[in-house]
Amino acid sequence: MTLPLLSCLVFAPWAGAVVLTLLRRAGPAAVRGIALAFSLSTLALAAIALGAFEPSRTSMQLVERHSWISALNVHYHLGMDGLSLVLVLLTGIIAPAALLASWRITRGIRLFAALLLLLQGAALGVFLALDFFHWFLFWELSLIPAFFLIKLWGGAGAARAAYQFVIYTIGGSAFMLLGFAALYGATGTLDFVQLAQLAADGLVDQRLAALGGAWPHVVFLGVLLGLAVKVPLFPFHTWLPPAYAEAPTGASMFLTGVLSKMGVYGFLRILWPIFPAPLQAAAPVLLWLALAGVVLGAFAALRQTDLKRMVAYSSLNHLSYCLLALFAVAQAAGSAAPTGEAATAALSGTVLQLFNHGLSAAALFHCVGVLEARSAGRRGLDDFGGVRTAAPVFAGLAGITMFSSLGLPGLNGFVGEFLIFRGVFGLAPWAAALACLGLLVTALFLLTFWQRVFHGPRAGAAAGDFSDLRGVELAPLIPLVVLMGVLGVAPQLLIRLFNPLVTAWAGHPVVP
Amino acid sequence: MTTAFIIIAAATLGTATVAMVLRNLIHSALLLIASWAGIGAFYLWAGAEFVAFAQVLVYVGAISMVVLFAVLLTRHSRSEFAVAPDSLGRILGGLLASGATLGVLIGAVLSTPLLAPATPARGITVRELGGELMGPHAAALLILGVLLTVALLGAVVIAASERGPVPRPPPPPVAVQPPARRA
Amino acid sequence: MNLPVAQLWLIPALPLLAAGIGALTPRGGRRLAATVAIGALALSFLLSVGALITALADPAAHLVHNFDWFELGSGTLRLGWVLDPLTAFMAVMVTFVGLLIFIFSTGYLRADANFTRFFCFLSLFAAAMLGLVIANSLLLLFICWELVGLASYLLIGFWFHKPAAAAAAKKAFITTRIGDLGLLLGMVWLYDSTGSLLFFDGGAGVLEPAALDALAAQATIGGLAISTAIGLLIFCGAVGKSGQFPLHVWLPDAMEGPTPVSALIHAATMVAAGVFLVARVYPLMIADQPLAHVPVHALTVVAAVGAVTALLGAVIAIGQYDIKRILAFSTVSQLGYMMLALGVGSWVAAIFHLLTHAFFKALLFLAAGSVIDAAHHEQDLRHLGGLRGPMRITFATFAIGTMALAGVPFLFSGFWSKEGILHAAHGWDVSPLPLYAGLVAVVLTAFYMTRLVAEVFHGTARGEGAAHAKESPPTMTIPLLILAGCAIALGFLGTPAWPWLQARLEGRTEIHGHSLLEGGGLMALSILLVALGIGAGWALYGRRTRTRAAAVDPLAARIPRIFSALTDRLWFDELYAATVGRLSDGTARLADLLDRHVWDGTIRFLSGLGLFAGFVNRDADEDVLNGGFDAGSAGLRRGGQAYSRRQTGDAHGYLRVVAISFVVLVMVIMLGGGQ
Amino acid sequence: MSFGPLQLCLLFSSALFCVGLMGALSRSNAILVLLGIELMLNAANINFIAFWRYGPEPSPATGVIFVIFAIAIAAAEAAVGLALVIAIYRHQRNIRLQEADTLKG
Repeated sequence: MTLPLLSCLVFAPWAGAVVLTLLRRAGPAAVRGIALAFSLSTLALAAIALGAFEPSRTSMQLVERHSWISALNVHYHLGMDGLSLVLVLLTGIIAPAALLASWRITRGIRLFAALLLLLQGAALGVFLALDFFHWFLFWELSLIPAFFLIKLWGGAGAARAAYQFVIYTIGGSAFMLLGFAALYGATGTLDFVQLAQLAADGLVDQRLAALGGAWPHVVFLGVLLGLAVKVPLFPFHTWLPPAYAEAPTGASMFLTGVLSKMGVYGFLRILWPIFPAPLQAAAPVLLWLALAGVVLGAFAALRQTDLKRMVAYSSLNHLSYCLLALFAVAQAAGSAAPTGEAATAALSGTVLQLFNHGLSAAALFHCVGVLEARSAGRRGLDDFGGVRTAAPVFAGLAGITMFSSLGLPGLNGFVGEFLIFRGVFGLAPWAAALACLGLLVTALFLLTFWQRVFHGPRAGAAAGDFSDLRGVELAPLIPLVVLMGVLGVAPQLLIRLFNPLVTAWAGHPVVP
Repeated sequence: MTTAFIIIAAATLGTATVAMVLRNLIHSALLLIASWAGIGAFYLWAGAEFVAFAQVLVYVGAISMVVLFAVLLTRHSRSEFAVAPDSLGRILGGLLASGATLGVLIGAVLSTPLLAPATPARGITVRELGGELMGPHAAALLILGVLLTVALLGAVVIAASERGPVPRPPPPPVAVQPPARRA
Repeated sequence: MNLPVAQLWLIPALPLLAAGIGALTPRGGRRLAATVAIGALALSFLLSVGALITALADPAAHLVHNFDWFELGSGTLRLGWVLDPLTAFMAVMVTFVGLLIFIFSTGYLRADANFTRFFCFLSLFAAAMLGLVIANSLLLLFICWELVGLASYLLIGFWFHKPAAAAAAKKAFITTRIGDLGLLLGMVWLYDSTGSLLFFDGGAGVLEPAALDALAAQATIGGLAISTAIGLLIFCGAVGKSGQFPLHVWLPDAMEGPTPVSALIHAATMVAAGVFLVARVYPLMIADQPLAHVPVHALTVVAAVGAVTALLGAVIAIGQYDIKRILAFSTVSQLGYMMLALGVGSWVAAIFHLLTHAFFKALLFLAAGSVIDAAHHEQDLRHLGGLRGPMRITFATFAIGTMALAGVPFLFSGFWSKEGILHAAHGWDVSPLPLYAGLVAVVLTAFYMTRLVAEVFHGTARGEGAAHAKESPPTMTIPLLILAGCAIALGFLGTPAWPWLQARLEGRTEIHGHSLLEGGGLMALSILLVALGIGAGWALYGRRTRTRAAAVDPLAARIPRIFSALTDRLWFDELYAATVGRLSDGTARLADLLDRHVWDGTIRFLSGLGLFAGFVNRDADEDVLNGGFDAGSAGLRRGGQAYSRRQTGDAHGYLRVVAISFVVLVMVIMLGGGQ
Repeated sequence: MSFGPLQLCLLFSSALFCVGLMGALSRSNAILVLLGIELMLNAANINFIAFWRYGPEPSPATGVIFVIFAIAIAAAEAAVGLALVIAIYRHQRNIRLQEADTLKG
């Protein structure tokens, strides 16, 4: 029997959390070291998985499948394909970075690190689980540590934001649970692979229709709602700005870098393969919503004066590109026009954008966190000025991050956005044209941020003693910035992992 | 056969009832021991010899001792074995509730058609019982062992008198030498 | 000395390397940073010359080297570079002008604390610009296009502690990005229609007949051919980058950057990239020419925009007081000329003018920089004056640049290239308007340049800075002299009598010259107009020079309202602020309001409904979701208190309840026929 | 109406259960309450044995095993319960159950 690599991946962070819980006497330095080691385990194990992974195979790999609750036909089923691998790698990068960004936290560092590790394990579980039963467990478990991270270490409005975040997402998940309960009643299985196969044979719709009445719609809408809240899809996003803004920096980084990807992952792994026909029917409306997220998200960001809220809205804007591409592909799936190339480009762009947004948004949150740390928690657009004079290295790295976020060619953000635009244009040209507005406004608000905070004479919190980045503050930023540059020049490094997969999806949109 | 049962039942119930009514705790405890012995006799009558032995060992032998110790440990003076009379309301409530329970239980038993088997099940030998316990029920037996250990430890911890940390003797007075002044 | 096309990447790679080294050089390493940057660019220049020799060996060929960038579906996305005379001339021009400006910068920025960073950004710009020039893929071109935009942003905002510089940098980036989005859309459309973005790919490229025929054959919205629509979208990018009307507003503001930057980026190279882009995709732009049913040809739009811009820039330049802004509007106007030339069908005339303009405009900016540096950063011509005496070299070179720009006949390169454009416009059979616009602009150009020279160099010094001005050091004057030489000499490569450059650009090896007397009427007219402009300028400004800074401008005295409108740049900025700016602000406000109240409110309303159904709650005042949540917990707490009152702690009571419940349960089962 | 041995046993256990219940409900002395509960447990054991022996589907050993486990657990319960009684006594100097109501709401 070989090593159950994926189980190790999922449970190593949790083991770290348990270890931290047991070590009551450990000092802060030891706690940080242990937490970082367990957090880095994901990256190490993902590297091993990368070695064992064959990109050319489009089916699930490194599968672990054991009977768990035979009475309910529930299996412990883990598996990895290109999409999962990319997101696992992202988690492996963002989680240690988030921990490093929280290095200076002194209050309750042990609990903080343990919660962050719990969150990491739950996110990995979501990306690797292939049975709804424990997938949903991981999905919901991710909320609990996030709630406590926001509430206990957050800013002034943290309690309210945390409650809103949890209630909103649990509300969405409840509908999803209802949907899956009905789906289980109709098909008798909760295994994603089996469900996708059934859907490919057209049996899911048939059996749901056998439930009669409005059930097929209820099931689809329930699952859709659960995922839409998580991503979030416009207009289910109102929990996001307060939650991201009030969370402590490390948690914001993880929330936007990894947790926000869970929703899009759910769309790709669940909604699209299992409900292709209803999704196609709903796609025109959803396309408008995603477009609204792109454009109005960017405009709303333009209006914010709280830097964290601004970055939070930019997350909404960037993730809406992914959904835009996805819905455009779903809408065109059944049409006769030869859309294969465009669909491939759109889906490649989506996966790339997931990864790229994780890098740049997490780095942006870290930058705002550094500003906060330097100014006793201020993060208003007008609270700073001339930071570039005071802290040139910080300004340089933050600048690269922002340009990556606004899609400057040569940095990572561009390739994903280009592919999304190329794909969406081939499938829904007017949507691509309107979404351009989002690109423009993104540049506008990020440059406004840059100009007001970094340029001009030194003012506000930057007028006094404002030191440049030191030691551990550089640690999370440098790897992220280096990756931005590398992936901007050589996106092939990442694309090769999922290109065969998305090509297969684009051919006949059924996963896996 | 039935006569033996009726005698056993009557003795058991009688001793139990009286034990529940008496005011003297020591008497109550002794009567209960008799009642438990009666139940042991019932087990013998029913052909469960091993259970009967267990009943006698555990209840008549062990629990009775614990009860007596508890009674002895929880009195104020040497002679105070009698408890204060209980309030009438409580007694009436207890009687009512237990009477009603008895009523529905008897009603339930009588109204249920119970199919008597052709032959009573044969008895079980101690060897067979041992095999059962160490075979299919080995895990439960182990857990039970753990439970008993934990209960024992817990009982000790709960019952042990909480003795605070031994107060330290006050430190010997240190002779403080005033700094020598050089004039 | 030949450079094979496969090694063409070295040309941008060397400055890129220099930029990397410059980024890592500490502030103290000024000499190292400058040496590396200049050395790398000098090598690139030599390589470019080698590339030019290779290209001229067979001017009709497009030598390409394509490679895979990443997998996409079953195929790959390919990039590549191309070597043809257009690329080679541009590369030589960029590296040569760039080299001189680099050398000039070592003198101009000798006192700046961020000297090393300046050379890092300059090298980055040179790398991106050269990458743009050699690109054989619209995608690679777009990538470099954005990177030159980035470098421009960084360099305009080089003195970022000045709020005006920071604002100008942002304005430049955003305004050009508006055009870039058009380019992006055109690019994805092109990709979607042809499946490739390579210009030349052995018959499969987008600029080769197969793809062009397909593009021209299909119609799209409004009866346009796809090639027209794509061409117009690509032209949007050129409009933004080259400061064409209506996106010209960023270019004058970009003068907030250091003067060498204005010379290199905002006069010679980057702003000309739009012209280069249209010239590069020219086969696409003219693909719809044979189609009579198309409502508007792409090139007609180009010509119209170019004509309007040429006129507009020249008109506004008349009313400016800042040396660099006058030159900036002049650049706008000249770029309009180039677009006009492209639009009327003569891309070689446009490229010829691009090349000559690069030299003489760089010369003008550097000479202006020399003046500004000598006059202690005084840029307002009302406070200058009388610099002819102390700054002889600067004056002489500035005068040569002025004459080249104004189109003083025969000796100066600007004359020949401008003649080419006017000639082409004359031959355009769609409309005579571009020709008229060009001719009017000739007068205006001569007029405002004469005004500039008269105000700055003649008369008496009217400010502290000008009074103490001394000639600049040799690091600055030597590049001026070299550029002045080129501003004269370059014209002789493309005279109508011996149009060597035009022939090579068009891929011909033989040269068909013709007598200067052919079309001599037009030439005579334009010479007359130049004389008119110079004469009018001299009459107004040269005969009686300004004596004090506060004196009213002679032209303003005659036409005060028009002149103040020109000084205010015809209120374009105000217009945009009132329309586009307002609209964007309003949309942002709306999006924010929608978010805070409508969407959030809806959700709160729904959750409120749910709570209302659960338990009536009168205290949900502040906001429904959270207030409701609080009230919900309060309700739970009250219920809990009620229940906890039942927790009497009386074990008998509990047991009694259990017993009675048991009795009730059994009775229910028995009486309810539970068996 | 004649009673089979099963009915007899069940009636016996019911009666014993109710005696225990009565004691547990009406006495205020904690030790007696515990003893009442022990009686109720014993009544349940009697039922197990009765069904094992005379039940409709006699089975080899299940009832016996169950009773053995129940006795063991009852022993544990008695030990812990009486220890609690002693702890209560130490705390409030008597063992009147109605006074041990510190946990009331």
